[in-house]
Amino acid sequence: MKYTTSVNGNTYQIEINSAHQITVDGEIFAVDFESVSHQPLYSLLLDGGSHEAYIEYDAEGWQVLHRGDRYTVSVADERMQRLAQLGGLQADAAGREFLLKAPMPGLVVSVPVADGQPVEKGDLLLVLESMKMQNELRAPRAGTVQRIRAQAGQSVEQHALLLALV
Amino acid sequence: MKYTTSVNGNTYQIEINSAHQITVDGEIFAVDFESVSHQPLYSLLLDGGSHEAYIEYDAEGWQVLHRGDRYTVSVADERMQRLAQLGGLQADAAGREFLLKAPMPGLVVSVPVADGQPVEKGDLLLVLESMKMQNELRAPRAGTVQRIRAQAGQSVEQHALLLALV
Amino acid sequence: MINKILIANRGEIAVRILRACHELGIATVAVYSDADRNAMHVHRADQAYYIGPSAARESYLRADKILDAARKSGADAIHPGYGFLSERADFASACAAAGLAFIGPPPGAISVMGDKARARAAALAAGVPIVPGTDARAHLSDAELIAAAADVGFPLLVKAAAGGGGKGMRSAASQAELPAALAAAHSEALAAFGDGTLYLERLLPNARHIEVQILADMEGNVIHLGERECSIQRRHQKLLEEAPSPFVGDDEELRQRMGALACKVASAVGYANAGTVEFLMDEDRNLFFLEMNTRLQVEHPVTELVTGIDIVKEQIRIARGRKLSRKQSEVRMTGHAIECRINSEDPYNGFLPSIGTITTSILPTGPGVRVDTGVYAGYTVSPYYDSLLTKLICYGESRGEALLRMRRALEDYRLIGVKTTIPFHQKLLDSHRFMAGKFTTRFLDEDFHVADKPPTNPRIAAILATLVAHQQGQQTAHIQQHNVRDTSNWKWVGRWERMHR
Amino acid sequence: MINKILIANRGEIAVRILRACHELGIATVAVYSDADRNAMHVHRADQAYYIGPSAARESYLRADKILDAARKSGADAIHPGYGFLSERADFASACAAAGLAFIGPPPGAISVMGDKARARAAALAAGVPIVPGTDARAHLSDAELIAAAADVGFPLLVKAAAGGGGKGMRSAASQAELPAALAAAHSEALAAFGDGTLYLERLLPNARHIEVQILADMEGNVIHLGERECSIQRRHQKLLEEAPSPFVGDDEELRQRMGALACKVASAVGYANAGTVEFLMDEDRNLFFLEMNTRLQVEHPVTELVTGIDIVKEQIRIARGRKLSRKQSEVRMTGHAIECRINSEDPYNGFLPSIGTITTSILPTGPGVRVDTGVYAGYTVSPYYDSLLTKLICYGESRGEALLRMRRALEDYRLIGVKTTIPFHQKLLDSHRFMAGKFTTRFLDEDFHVADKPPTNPRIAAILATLVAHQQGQQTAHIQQHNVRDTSNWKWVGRWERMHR
Repeated sequence: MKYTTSVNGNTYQIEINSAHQITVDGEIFAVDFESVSHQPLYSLLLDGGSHEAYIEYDAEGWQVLHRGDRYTVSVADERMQRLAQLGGLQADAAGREFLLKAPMPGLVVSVPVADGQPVEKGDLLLVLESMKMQNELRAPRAGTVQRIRAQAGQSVEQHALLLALV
Repeated sequence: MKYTTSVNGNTYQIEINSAHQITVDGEIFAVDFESVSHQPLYSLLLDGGSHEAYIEYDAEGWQVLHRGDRYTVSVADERMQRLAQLGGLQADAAGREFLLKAPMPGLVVSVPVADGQPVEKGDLLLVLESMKMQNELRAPRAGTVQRIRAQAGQSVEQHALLLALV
Repeated sequence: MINKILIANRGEIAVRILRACHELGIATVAVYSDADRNAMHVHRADQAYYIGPSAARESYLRADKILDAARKSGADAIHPGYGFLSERADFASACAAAGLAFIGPPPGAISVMGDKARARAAALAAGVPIVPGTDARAHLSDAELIAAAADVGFPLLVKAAAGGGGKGMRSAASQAELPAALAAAHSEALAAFGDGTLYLERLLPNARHIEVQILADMEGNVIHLGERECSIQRRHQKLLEEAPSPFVGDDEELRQRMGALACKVASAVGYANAGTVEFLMDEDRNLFFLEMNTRLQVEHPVTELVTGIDIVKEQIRIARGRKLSRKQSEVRMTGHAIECRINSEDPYNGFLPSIGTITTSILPTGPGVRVDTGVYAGYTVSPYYDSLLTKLICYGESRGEALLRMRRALEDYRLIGVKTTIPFHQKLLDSHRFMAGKFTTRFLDEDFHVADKPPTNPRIAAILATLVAHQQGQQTAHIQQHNVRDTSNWKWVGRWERMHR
Repeated sequence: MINKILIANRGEIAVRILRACHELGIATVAVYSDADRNAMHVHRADQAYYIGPSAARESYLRADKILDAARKSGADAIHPGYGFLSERADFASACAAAGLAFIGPPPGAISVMGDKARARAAALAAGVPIVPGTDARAHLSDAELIAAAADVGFPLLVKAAAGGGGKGMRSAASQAELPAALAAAHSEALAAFGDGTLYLERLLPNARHIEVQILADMEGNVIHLGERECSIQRRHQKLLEEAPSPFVGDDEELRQRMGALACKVASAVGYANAGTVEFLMDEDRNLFFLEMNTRLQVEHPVTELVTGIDIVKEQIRIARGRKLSRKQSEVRMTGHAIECRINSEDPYNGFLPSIGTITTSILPTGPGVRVDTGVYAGYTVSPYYDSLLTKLICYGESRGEALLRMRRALEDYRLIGVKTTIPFHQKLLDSHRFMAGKFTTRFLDEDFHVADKPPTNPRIAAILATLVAHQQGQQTAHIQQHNVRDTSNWKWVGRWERMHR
């Protein structure tokens, strides 16, 4: 299987030849790759180097935590690549709304935005009190606020929908 | 459910009244009992006391490791008690043969007993080399050696039958 | 006599105190809320009593339930730890009334130091300079505070009169920022302490936050154990502490002068037991009294490592009415110690708290590494209490060795299940300004960002992510073989959804 | 220059050495066998090379494969740890020939000390008394050894000429016991070292096993770091060590005399790097040279804790050609340290080794506790290597504090999945003779049994077992509800089988 993988503005062509061999941008490497303790913790031996990393998938892509560095990596296989080139996936993904959900149970302290209000990336959307702290939830991108489901003084459960950004 | 439980020569009548209450020799206690990390590690809160113990079942009974003390406990419920009183279980259990199995993979160094040989409790049955040590496997009770399946120089897998004691 | 101690706390500090008791042969009693039945302090204590629902207000802050547990368990002393009831004079008095030794200062000393205005007055009377500010006792309204602000001078800090630990604290650079700062501090103070009273304090430019650990016995002997550097703060929350302070360095005269001032403040209020006097130190090494924390401090281990004194054991010793085990001349700081607070927060996402079940915990160990923790694999981090999971403390013969050891320990630590501040500390320890010891209390908020430096190995990250993505795609295919019915686009849709959820 | 070190070892000691390298900024190379792909030392190193099948003879003992890995990885030095190739003069020579620094003594010193007869001659020449015995160089046959036994005197020890670590060692109280002891020692020595040569040594009554840690640089400077008490042995295997020795106590003259003798022995063979001179000390404090271990010792951490010197870092420093970092006058022992070896062995069943996957590992931490380990939850203990899982090391201001801290740490440790020696150590620390420091090398074998004392809380054990049995019975019933087909006696039979398997 061939993959196109991007991280921090760099793109790599990676092919998985077998369980023990990969090709990266035309160069062949022997690999030994295992998960540790059945956790999302992985050990990679590549070209003599020993690498341990914590890897999970979230809304932004593959999150790789390796020696204190956090990388957000996007991995696309051949079919996804082709679809993306046809314009199907990309357009859809860009046009999707962002749903702000409660990252933990807590008390809504304030909602300093109104329905229909345009916001910039980084603008404050909501303040949630939890673990004895006031946590500011901010806009991950520019958009328009819609469907506000939370109000000041309200207790919310984890993953509760707070508002949408379109 | 009522149980008769013996440990170190003491016998206790224990009744489980509910998930949170037991009776021990007529005395009622509130209990809070949970397993820790889904392991055979248990936390018991009883009468204010906090007790953590490692508990597993083996050939000799329930093994309880609590604050550095190891207890071998036998627990019988009402039906088992009744059967035992009828003589069925006890006789059968006493008459069963003991199978000496390899506790780990290793190399048999010597088998200083012969088929049909009577042995006392504690007599040496076999020497197994493993983890860079010579381990002496001894008779857990008196009996007669039968069906020797191992000989000096032989490699054995874990749990391989080495000999029987009848 | 103290033969059984009830620990009115939870988390790493409850475990820390339990350990000191066990080593002294003193029986221990834990208390726990609904959320904490399987907390480590409950498992490790000799006895454990339930004190109510998860919210601290209904359990760990309920003096009546704690005193009731003490009575039932037959405890003869209470150790309050930090936070919760530790700085409540009424609780200390209630313990005494119930015939229990309170392992902390006398109620009078807590009262004075708990009221920022009286504390400042006490420090001034003892000849210790204070930072300009308003009188917290005055209970000024927002309007009055806004009026007083010009006299205090900008930049300034809005602080909670009942505060501590950076809670209910906000800074304002100008008159324009003040109303918002007051509003935020007010609501946070109310939530944290049940008291929204605020006061103002001048913010000194380029200041260091340096504190002195003191010990006082009931005969009036007071000694200090040297200073701790606490300037590494994010929004007034300490994240890393060291002893000694690299700013004080080997200026032994300054250290002893600062220590003597701290002892003077403590003596002035009739202090006994362990306490901490916090100072601000400006660029010219002028000292200003900030406040006194009348309890065990989160960061006490760095002092323990450089002095060899077990502060919790000393607290118990003092509460037993014994004399201090050492004279001032017998206290010596050797080497260097650093503490990193490992919180369940996401440093790559505004330090947002993170909850969940810890699935893996491989601790860093080996020479010079101390871990104070209350969590283990299988433990669930709840949203009810503060986010401190573990304190990682490293010792070295020099600051350099301690730093290198801490880098090694942070890299060795595997804590999976919640997001933690481990990567933040790794980045901080790589910062040249931090390494050089050249930082003030504003360093984290103004000059340091966790994602500043480009990561060093994007190719390895790309390969790792690709291998995991490939493996999971393979697993999807594998699962599908067992579910032969709905074939067609299932695999494809599954991956697409994973891509976009 | 040393910029990259290959660690020719595994387990806790490989991890210990990796940590020292990381803290010094030196790159690290691990080697691993089939059984060790997921060992901690592989995960923690910068590089890792596969060197063969699980059996040590085909991997960790293969000098050629290790030198090949060093060449491929670009390492410029090799640290051998303990065991495996650490005391093989030919390996040290091969490293030098390959242009690699060997982090250990020169081959000549290893040779002399590796041959017990030459070692004894060297000690005698340096003016250090030796224990009466036969010449190991003579390669005596069993018959010759039996003939020589009367001259040596009973009781005596049969020892392997190539031996160490208690392997290939047996005692005989009389002529009658000798043949069996010879046979057992012969086969064990052959298995452990590939060399069955034996010699005899008088067994001193009521002797202590006390050893001295030395450091020597390449300029001929030799210092000692005080003694370690190692008399707590089961069949010549050390299980617990302390520093200082409670027998030496505060007899500083004896300590310095013993240290000076150790330095003299080291100088006599042109020693460099870290080493340990082992002595027997009889009731009258007479010293007899036993042997010199020309490598890092398992129990080195107790010396590190009382002297503050990182012995592994010193080893690397010496191998880099630097002078010792301290003069003898700058070495000071402060406080007391104890090490418990946590082995995967069942102390309630003749210390039978135990293998399996570790499912839970909650480490004891907090003040004064050091853990050196190579295992973690999820790691599988294999039958291929020795059974040492973890070294638990506790420091205290006094022996009393260190003992109490170790009791606390042992109780805090939760290691599930294999049987361990933790309960053995808990019992040992409760023994009055141990507490009083009144024991000899025969103590464990003759006067101590782990199941001696009646357990303290049988009622709680009964309740715990009953609750688990009840719960599991309930679970069986619960499972059965989902398998409605084969009902009848299933539950009953299941329980009966569980009772008797």
